[in-house]
Amino acid sequence: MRIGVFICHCGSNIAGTVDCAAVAAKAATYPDVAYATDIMYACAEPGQDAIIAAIKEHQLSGVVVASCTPRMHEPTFRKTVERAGLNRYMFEMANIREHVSWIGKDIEANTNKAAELVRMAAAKLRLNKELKPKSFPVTKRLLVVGGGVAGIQAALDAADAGLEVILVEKQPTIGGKMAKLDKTFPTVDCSSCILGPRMVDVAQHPNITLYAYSEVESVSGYVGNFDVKIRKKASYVDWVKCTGCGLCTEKCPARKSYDRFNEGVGPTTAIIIPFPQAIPKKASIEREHCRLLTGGKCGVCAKVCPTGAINYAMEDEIIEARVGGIVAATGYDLIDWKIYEEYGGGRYPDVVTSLQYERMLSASGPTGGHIKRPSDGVEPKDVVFIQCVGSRDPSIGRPYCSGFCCMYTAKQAILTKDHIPDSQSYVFYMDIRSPGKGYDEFTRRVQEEYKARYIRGRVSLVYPKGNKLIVRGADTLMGVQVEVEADLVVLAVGAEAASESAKLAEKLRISYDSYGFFMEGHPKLKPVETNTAGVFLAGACQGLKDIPSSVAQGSAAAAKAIGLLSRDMLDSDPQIAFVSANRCVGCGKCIEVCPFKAIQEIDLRGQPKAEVIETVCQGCGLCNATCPQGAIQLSHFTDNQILAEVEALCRF
Amino acid sequence: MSVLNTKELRIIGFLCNWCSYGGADTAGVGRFTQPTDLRVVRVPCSGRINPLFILKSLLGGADGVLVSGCHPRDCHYAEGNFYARRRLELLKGFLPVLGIDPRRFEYTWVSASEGQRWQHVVEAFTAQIHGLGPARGWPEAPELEILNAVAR
Amino acid sequence: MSIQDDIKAAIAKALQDIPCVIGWGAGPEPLRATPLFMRNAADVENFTAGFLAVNNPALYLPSCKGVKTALVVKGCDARSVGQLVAENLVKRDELYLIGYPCSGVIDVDKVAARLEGKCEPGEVTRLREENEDVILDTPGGEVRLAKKDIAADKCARCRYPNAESADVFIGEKRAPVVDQDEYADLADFEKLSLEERKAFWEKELSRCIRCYACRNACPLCVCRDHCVASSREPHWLTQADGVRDKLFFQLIHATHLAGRCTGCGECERACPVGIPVLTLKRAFSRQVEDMFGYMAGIDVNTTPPLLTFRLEEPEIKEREW
Amino acid sequence: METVCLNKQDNSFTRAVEERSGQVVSRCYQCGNCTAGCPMSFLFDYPVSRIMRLIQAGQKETVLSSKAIWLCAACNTCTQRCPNEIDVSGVMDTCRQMARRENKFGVHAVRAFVNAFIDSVKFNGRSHEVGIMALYMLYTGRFWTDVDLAPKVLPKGKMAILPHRINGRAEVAAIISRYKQGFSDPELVRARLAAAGGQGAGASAGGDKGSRAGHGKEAAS
Amino acid sequence: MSKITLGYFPGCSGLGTSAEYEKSTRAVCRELGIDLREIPDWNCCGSTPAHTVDPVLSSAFSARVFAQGEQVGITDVITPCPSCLSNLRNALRHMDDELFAARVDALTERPLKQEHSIKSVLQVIVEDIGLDSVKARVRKPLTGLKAVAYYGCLMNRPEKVMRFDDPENPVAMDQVLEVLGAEVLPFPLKVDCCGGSMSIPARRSTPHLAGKILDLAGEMGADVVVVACPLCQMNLDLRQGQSRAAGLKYTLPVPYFTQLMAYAFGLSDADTAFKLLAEDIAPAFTCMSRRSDEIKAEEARKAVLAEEKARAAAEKAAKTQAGTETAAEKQPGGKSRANSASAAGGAA
Repeated sequence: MRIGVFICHCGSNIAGTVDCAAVAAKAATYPDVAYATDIMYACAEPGQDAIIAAIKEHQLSGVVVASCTPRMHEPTFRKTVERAGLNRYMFEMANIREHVSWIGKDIEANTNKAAELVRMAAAKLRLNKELKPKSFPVTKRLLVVGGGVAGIQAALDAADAGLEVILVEKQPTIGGKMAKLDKTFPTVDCSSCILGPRMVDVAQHPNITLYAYSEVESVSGYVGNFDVKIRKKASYVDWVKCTGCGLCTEKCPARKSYDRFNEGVGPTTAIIIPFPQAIPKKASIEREHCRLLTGGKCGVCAKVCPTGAINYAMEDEIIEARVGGIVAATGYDLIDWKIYEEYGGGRYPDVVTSLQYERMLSASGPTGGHIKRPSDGVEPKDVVFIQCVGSRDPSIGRPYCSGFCCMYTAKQAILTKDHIPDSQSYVFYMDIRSPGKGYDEFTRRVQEEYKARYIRGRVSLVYPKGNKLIVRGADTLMGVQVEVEADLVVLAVGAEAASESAKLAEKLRISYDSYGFFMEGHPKLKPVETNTAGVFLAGACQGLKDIPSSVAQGSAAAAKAIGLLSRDMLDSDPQIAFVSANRCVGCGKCIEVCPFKAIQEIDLRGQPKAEVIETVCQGCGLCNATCPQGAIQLSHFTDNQILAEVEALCRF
Repeated sequence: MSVLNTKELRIIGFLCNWCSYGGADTAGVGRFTQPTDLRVVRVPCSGRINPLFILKSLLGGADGVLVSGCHPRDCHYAEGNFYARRRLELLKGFLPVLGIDPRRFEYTWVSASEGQRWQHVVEAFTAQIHGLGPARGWPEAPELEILNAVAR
Repeated sequence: MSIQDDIKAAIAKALQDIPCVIGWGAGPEPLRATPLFMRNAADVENFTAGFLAVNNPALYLPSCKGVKTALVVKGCDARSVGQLVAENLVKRDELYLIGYPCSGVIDVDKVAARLEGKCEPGEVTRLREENEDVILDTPGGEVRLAKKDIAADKCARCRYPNAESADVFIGEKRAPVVDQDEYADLADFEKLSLEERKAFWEKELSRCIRCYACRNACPLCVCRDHCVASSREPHWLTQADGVRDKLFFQLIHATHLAGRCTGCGECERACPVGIPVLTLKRAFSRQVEDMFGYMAGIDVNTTPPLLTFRLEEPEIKEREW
Repeated sequence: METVCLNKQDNSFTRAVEERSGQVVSRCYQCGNCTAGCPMSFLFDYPVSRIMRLIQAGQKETVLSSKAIWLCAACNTCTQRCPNEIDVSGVMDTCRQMARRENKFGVHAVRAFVNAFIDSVKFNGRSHEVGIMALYMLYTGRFWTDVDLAPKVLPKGKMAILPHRINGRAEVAAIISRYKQGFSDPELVRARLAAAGGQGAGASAGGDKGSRAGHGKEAAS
Repeated sequence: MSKITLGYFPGCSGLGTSAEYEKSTRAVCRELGIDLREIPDWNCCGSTPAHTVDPVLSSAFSARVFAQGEQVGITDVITPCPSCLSNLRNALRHMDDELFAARVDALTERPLKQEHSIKSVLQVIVEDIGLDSVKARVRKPLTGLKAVAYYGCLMNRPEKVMRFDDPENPVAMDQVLEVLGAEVLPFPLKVDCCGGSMSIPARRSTPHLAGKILDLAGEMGADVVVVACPLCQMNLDLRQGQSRAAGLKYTLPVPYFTQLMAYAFGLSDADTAFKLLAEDIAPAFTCMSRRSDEIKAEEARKAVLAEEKARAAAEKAAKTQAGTETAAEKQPGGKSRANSASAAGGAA
């Protein structure tokens, strides 16, 4: 093999603390190195051209570039060597910037270290093999998981682009959290007025199949061809027959059921249509509350239903589908605010969450849009808002800012004044976070025009005294303790990843962070991709965001999916495992551990052998580390290649 | 090229590409100064690491070996680090039987965003290895001893 | 020896529909029995069990794959079989196991030590068992030795004297010798300092002749012809004749057996130069037991610990950084 | 108010507080939760959240001369509520200890009470309420402190006029005197530990196995 | 009942201002089968002043206490006083650090050889003895007594050190009082600070803090404020006059929970030691018995009504199902009136 080595200065980024020429001179003495030089900017056009020229001039068969991290420019240089006629895998990088020049100032030590890293790279390169991808056909259908505003946007964009879309929503209606909101900031326009038409579009789009009250049961397969099972939960109502007339919900005698859509503000019935604009507008029975399903006696809804749609014997149904790509848009849940005993949430009826307050504000909510104290139905005058309940709190493992609470609290303070002109709002805040178009102006308006009193500090205790709630807190700007006698306390509860998001992540084989938010492929450059090819993210499931950002990400995820599924064939990554059948004893340990079910047992002349399903293998190499006889090897990271790197260090 | 002027000891790191290698990059981008002893072998996943790589390194003259992967539950490949945790923990417990101080081998989890944590890990581990001093080598075949001497 | 006859009867019965039964027969000298492959009634006559039935017949199983095979097994042999079944290396329904209560097996090296100065083990002309003793006829007259003094080390810590998984069990089950393996041998070894341990292995391994008898005797070394020790792809081991490479082979063997080794001790018995190679494997076994509560070869339905994981590992105390 | 020159910020003070208290004061993001719940805040010259900020800014003089650190009741409410898991109460305790070392007593009465208490323990081995009050009045000159309470307790025999002295009071007094002589100085003790147990630490093979058992039973579980 | 033996650290105030706590605690423990072995020649834990000086000094006082216990084989200790508990517990926690322990040893010159534990009397009663055992001993239930439980700061805080009950909304004392028969009002200021030892050097704190607690308790209609801490008790009870002088409208007795236990167990006046309280408890008991009578009368009225109803139902059943045995009679011994009534109704 004839290896060429290029030591990049990266301007002064590397050359400032590494003697690049000395490294190149040292590299020239390594086995199989035919050419070594230093170069100002390897990644710039002149640098790439110089590499191509050197490959041709010195008949190089492999290239080492010592520069920045391979996570940055490995793809760049692979293309460079490819342009010079080499296979793209006949290339190695030594990271002498992030791992050397940027973390130490000792030039002697850095130069020595850089030279050793180059030695490792060259030693590995000597064992590199040419690898070629394979291609396979693509299923042009998209699965969108989650029917909130992000999922709706992704589904509509993809469907408009001509893709078939399957939209799966856990609740009986799409709309997500946005459908529960009364108004939106900073325009204070009606939430259901802007979301409603989009929901109707979903229902009417010829390319969209909607499975509401359904969940993803399992996912197998790989990019281009995922096999998905969807569990359609038993709603006990035949939705083909149901017209959404609502007669059943009027007659149902189980009138003390928990109202999920209205966040428990007031009770509802066991058979429900969540709200008037629900899509699909179909009734469903919540099993745990239904008298017939739990106690065996009742049957009122079946009696009154004009179309005979009620079916108490209904069971969950599994639907199977093959899709080419998946968009996860599972949104968020509120943090459990009841753990803050000092605020009395859950103990004192007049301490409510922001989302409950939203339902109290909404004209379609259980109070008909009239703000009333849950305890006695009286209109409150002094309303205290406590921000950051559950946000920015490392002690409960939620150190992050939920992002939208400052804004919705300001909106709720404005709406409070609109509803009750002689009311006074008090907002306890830590910092006001309002970056966004018109956002900061909005938080000023609430203070200047609506005269909400903003108190910079936290609340220590809320307790009832008489028919008031005493709110004890601090105003840190004044440096004093303050107390407010409140009629109603609204907790601006922070958000966390939806409760079952981890389960879905495991089904989709995508990673999630310690809070349960799905991990994007790259925090800057791949914000909607995941590290599992063909799975994209939209909305708050990736990280908390407000409505416009969720919509934007929905569109972005759709664009990525459309791009992927616009192709007829896909290439598979060749850095995957391969089996030498003659060494394999068919023990199946690799099959046992493979996280992707990418290895199958085959019969080779009567002997069981392992075989890698090339399009499924993700290239983790767990099988390689598991196989005792080393019969299964990970291409580009074989035992011998890693051993060569170890040897390059240990021998010298 | 022997280890630099005896200032450095030979420390080999096996880092998963997705989290810890990224974390080391993040530390570099943040200019978090670190000791220079560590040499990093990049592998796709901590699950790729055969404990024998570590034994090979330690028998081959490494003074310390550091393995770092994604935090449990954050594995890019979903499960690799869970397997690694079992294998590496067993290995660590095994080293004393060979007369190798178990502190010469550590494994940990560093995510791609934890540049500062990576700096801390490298500093702490390097200090630990320097505290233990150079490892005593294992006898090689006589002919190799000569060859190595020549190579040096 | 009614048990012996009963076993023979069971073997004869098994041979009615199984082509081959593996057990033990008289060996070349009175102290040694040898593996016996029985195919007919005449073969069965040569069968012997008991104190001399040292070899682990599970060793032959992977090469019998696809053919229904019967084995006569001691408790420890049955564990090896169990582990092979657990790892899907042999199929349980292709096996027929004849178990009997084992009261320990001979360690010829210990006999040699006892005879030191009197005669060589090879000069013993006859061995008789008498309750807890054996009587040896030697050129210098009869020598009586207590079985427990010349039994293999593993027998003193035997937890499973009965092949619990046998399809047919001949005789009365015996109580385990110990309830819990305290790994006293390891504790003794660990009285050495780290330096002394390293020196110990350097000295021991310097005798190694790389004959791989340890590997060939191991019933769980299923790679056989594909052992990484003799491959260049992957190329883990050089042919160099230093302690480092010799030790590294033992480490390969030990790590490959981590969580799989049943402690049958055949590797150590097979070693012609007496290197205590089982110690390395037992060091792993102790940890596997402590950490995962797993003992190889006991429960064929439990996934071996290194082929699975738990999201939280309560027994793994990761170090804080 | 004086201008604080930030270039001259005394980081050594911040470090000293962090080291002695074991708390990372820089974690404080000034949410104000500690101040909000502080029962003594109404007597403070600086609210507790501001004390935390002053420590972050290295304002040693202001912190150690403050009244607040002496008026803290050590009720732990701040510690309980701190979202960043800072033991704020412990930080206040540390500041008090440091102030005492520097002979700074923002509230003389508290110092007098502390001294009266310790002296009582030194004399008797136990604290003796009447004795403490007597000493306290002596140290402060506040001779009418709580005399209104006397009629409520004395007739009921609740306050012993004479102290309960323990046999081991010399031993207790010796603890206090050894403390005053600097026997518990960390550097001194560390040096002695190193001299005594140097070889034991590194050589033990198991590495982490030989760590000594904790004193608290709960701590071990 | 099986007896348990535990080391006992009374704390200095038990010899003085909290004599009633000390007496009643010993009496209650005796009744519940807790054998208290007092640590011989124990010394003061140093209270708040010691750790104001130095945590090492404070821990050294505690360490001597444990060393005294160790000498006679005591390693599991309980104490009624939360302040002592906090000091002793913190000392153990700090001494897990090797250097810290060595510094303490340098002061005591008596290194601890064993592991020790320290718990509050309340915790032992709730967790080890159990509420059922407490309930079984009640002879004079506190029916009709409206109580609020006040825990103070130190019993449950800091959470990670004390590891007992909820740090924001503790319920252990509430539960004890409930099994004694009292009506326990949900008191929001359970863990608000009373000012602690600051009441001496900073007198103004008492009416401001203790006064606020008493005020809310009074407003909620409590007869008593029940406590578990000598310092709290002093601030709420002994200094109640100071709060009243500053405007407090109520007069509230502030007994220790152990005193009420002793009372409910039917123990002697010497054991309840109510007379040592500054604020007389008699008015509270007067309210209690008046309310208890009302409750009894109401119950009796309900019982009569229920019986009438049951009888009517039974008659009706007998009429409609004449000749056949009614199911109600076959019910295995109706446990309560309500039970048999519903059974009869079911048969109808």
